[in-house]
Amino acid sequence: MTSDPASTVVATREITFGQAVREALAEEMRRDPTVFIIGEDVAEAGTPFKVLSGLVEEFGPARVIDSPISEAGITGLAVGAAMAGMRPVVDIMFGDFITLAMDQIANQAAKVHYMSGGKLKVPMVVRTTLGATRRSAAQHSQSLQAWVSHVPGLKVALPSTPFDAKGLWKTAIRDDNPVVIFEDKLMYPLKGPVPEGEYAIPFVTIVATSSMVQVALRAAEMLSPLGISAEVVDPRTTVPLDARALVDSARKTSRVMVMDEGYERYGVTAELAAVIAEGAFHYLDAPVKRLGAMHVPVPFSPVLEDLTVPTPERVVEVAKTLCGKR
Amino acid sequence: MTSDPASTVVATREITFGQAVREALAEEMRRDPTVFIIGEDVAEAGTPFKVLSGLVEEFGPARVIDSPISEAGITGLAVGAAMAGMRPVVDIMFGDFITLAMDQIANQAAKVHYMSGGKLKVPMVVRTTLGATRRSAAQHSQSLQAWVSHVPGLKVALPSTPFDAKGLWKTAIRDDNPVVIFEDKLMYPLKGPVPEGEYAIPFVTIVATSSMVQVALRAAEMLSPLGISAEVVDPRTTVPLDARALVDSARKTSRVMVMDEGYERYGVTAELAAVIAEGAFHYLDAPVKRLGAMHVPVPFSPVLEDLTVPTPERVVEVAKTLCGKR
Amino acid sequence: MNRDQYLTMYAQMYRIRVFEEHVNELYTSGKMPGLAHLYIGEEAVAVGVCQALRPDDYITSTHRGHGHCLAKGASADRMFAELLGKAPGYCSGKGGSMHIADQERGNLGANAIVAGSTGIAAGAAFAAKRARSDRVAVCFFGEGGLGQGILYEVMNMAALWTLPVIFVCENNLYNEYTPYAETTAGDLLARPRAFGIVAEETDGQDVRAVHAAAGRAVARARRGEGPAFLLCQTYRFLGHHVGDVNRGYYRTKDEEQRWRAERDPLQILMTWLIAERIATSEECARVGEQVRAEVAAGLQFALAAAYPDPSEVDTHVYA
Amino acid sequence: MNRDQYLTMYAQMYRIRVFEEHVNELYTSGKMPGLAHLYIGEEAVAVGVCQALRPDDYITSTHRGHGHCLAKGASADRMFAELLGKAPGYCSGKGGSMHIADQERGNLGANAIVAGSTGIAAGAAFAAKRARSDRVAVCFFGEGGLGQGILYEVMNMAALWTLPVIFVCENNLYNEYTPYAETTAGDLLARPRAFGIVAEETDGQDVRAVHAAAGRAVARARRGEGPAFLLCQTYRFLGHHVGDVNRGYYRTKDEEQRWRAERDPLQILMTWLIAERIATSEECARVGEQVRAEVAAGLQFALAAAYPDPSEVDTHVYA
Ligand SMILES: Cc1ncc(C[n+]2csc(CCOP(=O)(O)OP(=O)(O)O)c2C)c(N)n1
Ligand SMILES: Cc1ncc(C[n+]2csc(CCOP(=O)(O)OP(=O)(O)O)c2C)c(N)n1
Ligand SMILES: [Mg+2]
Ligand SMILES: [Mg+2]
Repeated sequence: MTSDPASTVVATREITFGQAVREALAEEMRRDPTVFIIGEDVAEAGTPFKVLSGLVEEFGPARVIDSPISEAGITGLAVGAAMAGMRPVVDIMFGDFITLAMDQIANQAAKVHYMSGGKLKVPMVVRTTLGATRRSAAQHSQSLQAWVSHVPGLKVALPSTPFDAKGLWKTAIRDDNPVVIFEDKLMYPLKGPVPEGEYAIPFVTIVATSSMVQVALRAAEMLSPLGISAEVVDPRTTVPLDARALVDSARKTSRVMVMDEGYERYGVTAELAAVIAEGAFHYLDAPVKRLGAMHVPVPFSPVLEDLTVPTPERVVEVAKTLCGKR
Repeated sequence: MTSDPASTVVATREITFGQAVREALAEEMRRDPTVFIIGEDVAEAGTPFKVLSGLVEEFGPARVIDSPISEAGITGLAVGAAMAGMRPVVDIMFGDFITLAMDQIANQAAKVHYMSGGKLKVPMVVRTTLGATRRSAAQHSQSLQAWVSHVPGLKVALPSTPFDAKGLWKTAIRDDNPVVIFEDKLMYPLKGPVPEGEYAIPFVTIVATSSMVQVALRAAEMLSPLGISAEVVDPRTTVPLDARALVDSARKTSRVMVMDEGYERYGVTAELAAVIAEGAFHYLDAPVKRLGAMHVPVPFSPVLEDLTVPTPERVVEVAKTLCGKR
Repeated sequence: MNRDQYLTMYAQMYRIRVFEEHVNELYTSGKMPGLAHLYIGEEAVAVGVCQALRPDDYITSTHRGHGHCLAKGASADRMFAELLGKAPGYCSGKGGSMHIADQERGNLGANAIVAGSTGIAAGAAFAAKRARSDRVAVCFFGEGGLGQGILYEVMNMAALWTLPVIFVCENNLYNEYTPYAETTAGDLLARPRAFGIVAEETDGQDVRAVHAAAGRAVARARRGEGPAFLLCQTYRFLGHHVGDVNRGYYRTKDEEQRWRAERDPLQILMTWLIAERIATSEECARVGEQVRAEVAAGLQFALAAAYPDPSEVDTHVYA
Repeated sequence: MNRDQYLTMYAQMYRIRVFEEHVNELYTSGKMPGLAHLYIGEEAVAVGVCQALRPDDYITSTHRGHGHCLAKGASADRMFAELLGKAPGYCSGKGGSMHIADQERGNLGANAIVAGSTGIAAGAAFAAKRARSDRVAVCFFGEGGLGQGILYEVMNMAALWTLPVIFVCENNLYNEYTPYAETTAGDLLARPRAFGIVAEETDGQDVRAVHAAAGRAVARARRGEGPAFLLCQTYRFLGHHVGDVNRGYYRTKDEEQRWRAERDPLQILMTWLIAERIATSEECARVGEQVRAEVAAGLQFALAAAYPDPSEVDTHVYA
């Protein structure tokens, strides 16, 4: 579940994150007739975020299927179709709604291969969203990647750039396992490849996922004039996890901060921090700092909502503290 | 959400874990007519584990209600009844089945108080199980406490002794928030109070939850003749978390190991390890070791299943490594 | 029904209409955060049902919940405040459009999960029954909610335990951008009936018809005869939410025009009131003006109100 | 139906009966890990339905799944091996009683989540339809599954998209230890019919009746006419699972005795075969003996088989 630049892309074009997702799906659907998409308002509407616009025109309503509002049912149907040889993509409109499909995701899709002693396979992708600050309040703003990352048998991808989105999507569809892909709702218009900061000896590692990578990169820019060089590491998939990359950077910089938009407690940052603390124990100058969403249901009021998620300013503060610069 | 020995109990009787749960429920139902129990086979059958036997005889079928097999529905019904002034206890037969009720638990019960600006309350308890090694395979053996611990608005209790079970249950029913209580299926016949090891300067802290406390205590006994004194710390609730107790012990012993039967990755142990690593950073002699369930769906075959959960022997090995005794 | 009651219904429908027009305007002019799902066109359902309820009866509502909230007696000022994320809002700005609750009037809250409150409504009915009161609970939901399994789990229990809950299905023909016929098989009324729940279809544009049907269902429930299901045929005049402006790909302008011209619930009631000489068109206009002024004042209040203090962000997570 | 087919049905039912008797014995004598839910008494349902299927048709099954698995063609030896957690088991010992799958014969697996496989069966039917094959999928589930919302979500889609899936509801009168009438409101057949699914009730103790009804449903589905629902009235002769021995608190000995004496599916078929002079009682007995020997040999094979190597514990987590 990695997207290796060298092997997959010639690319200089700039496209948006949303276009990258659509392109990946379109290419895979052209290549493989067993790929289909099922979800609410995925066809003519192309999803509320318009990410899938145009697909039903090319592939028809038999392969881009508007479903009833039945998250559990469509996920179950996809599991069965996958077991019978297809490669379904299930669109769960908001990440908050995976709550309704957790039995089918965690008890069925994730376990079929193991429980059957390797005989049956469930090659399917669950596509959903994460992220707050759209003023959508507590039931439309969650980042529940920790739940699925916790369940053996699932792979979990959190692309943070158009480049990775396309690569991870194509890899996920071809994967023989159930893969859950979270897309930050605010990233769809994001353009271009990840900017590469100029070379410098880094003093702090910022591990970040999904749209938090953008926040980390902005923070890194702000830290540079303060004499702090930050290395931003994006694991891209939480399962499997490239622990080596995280630990290597931690050993190099000795100061690490981990960001993910899920609730901070019992979340993804806990695992990443634990992995780093274990792998780089003798190299660390300070405890690994975690930065997740505040442990509250996402509030509606803008003045409150913005307090709940990590911002570049918060990251800069934390990085300064980590480096003993107050 | 703590059960303070001094204030609640005179006690020298020995009762089982199962009896403790039943007693707590019976006492609270006598005290408060708004408490009721709803779940599958909770009445005449008294649940498959017979934990609730006798309650329907005392309180009648209007307060101990056999429900259809509708985990989402009964949880939703309980949320509404709680909002309208009752104190429901929802029995979800196996922890694996909370997958079916996650929307009602995480999007409704957990968020109502906050979303209503504090106007509405959801005083309810969700009772369910955790734990493997009953040869029940992948869909009846999970320990999903990390999921609910991850969601703000929920409290989560994992009693490990009859003493705590009764205290935590009574506290939970009186709590004005939704509380999820996990009981290890293997602990029901467990008798008596937690044995207290003789005083010694501890060299290693073992933080453990639920039935893992028993495993930790057995390991501590085995470690003692090896010249390693272990202090077993049981947080009892993951939410709220008594971080101070964990950190204090870690600062004292400098070597810490954290156990929980949930899957190890992205699980409860990650959070506990991260909290300790941060709070006792300068005191630790070695990275915090985590011990959770192996990251596989729980296999059926006994020879395989027993490999997936922490055993006293595993704990002893890890403790020896932590203490540099190989 | 007497003249006052008819005029109250008219005023309530008018109040919803004007409130929603302001919301649309707030959004269009960039003054409202987030989104809102407007109830314009469906006013007769909420008002017809809620006029058959007592203040102490419960309702649960949906993402398209402003109408239910106002119909159950909430006032426009604190609703606007909530929609703007302001401190005096019904939920102190923490809930917003999709989570407005008004405990004092029995509104247990809008819900942003489709069919997410079906269990909650049944639970409130359960509590009412256990308390030996004769309160009832109404569960409003869109026809899209027929896709959610929990509805069937709950209907089964409501029937088994004769709970005083009334399921009000607002069939406005669309699940977001998809015609309901593409997502809904068989005969809608047969679904509740399969569980032994009495079910009735009614014209959701005719507030008198809705009110009569709701009255029958509520009376049964109060008498302890159990749940009922009301299928209200209606139409949303505007988009799925305020931002859904170009709707050509899922429905025609012509269809919208027909509903607006021929099936406007306000027009239908007013025409009838005048024809029956219960009220004159001037009297109706006067009611309209009063409501309009009150709602406008409510909006001014909300615009001027303060945001919550930042320290509010982590209060009320736990009770 | 010719004589051979009848005798095959008899042999299949007998095979299930003997298999389950062995399982009970294994458990009672402490040789089997975990639990098992026995199918004794319900054999006619699985056999009647599966005899109407082709080897390449799909089934999904339940926690009470041994009968479905055998009826679809699995052999006793590898099934016993699975129940004992041995390496040659159908799932290499990783699934056990509640998760037996037999991919080669289209058995997509038993499922320990009540109604957990309704979506899976519909999905397999969806795949069959998309592949333009005429394969069908059968979803077995107990009447307790009627409590789960996903069933209704799936029936709606099956009807909407005319999927070749047949829902076979095994009504054995109990959800574990609770009589189904206490948990199930209204008219059972009205539930699928509300979605436009043809539904039929049949005597689940009469394998010929089940087979005929299943034949009709399968033929319709193969012709592309969509889903069907079969309500099979049946009874489990033993406990909910092997450990459920004292059943007095939820059903009477008398009731059990009546079903065993008057409604045993094996007896019913045998009596008919003899009365119609299709087979003699000696021929039936001979079939029984052969099956008995084969199953006993299967058990010996499984008892002697090796456990999986410990290194197997973390293989097959990912494909
Ligand atoms: C469980 C769930 N799935 C999907 C959504 C996204 N969504 C919001 S409104 C809506 C359509 C609802 O249609 P309907 O129930 O008919 O109500 P209407 O909007 O027409 O009033 C959808 C799919 C959601 N909020 N909850
Ligand atoms: C979702 C879920 N809830 C509860 C259970 C526990 N359970 C196992 S079998 C059973 C009763 C099933 O009754 P029914 O569907 O009629 O099947 P039967 O056992 O009678 O064959 C229950 C409640 C489960 N396995 N899955
Ligand atoms: Mg609608
Ligand atoms: Mg049954």
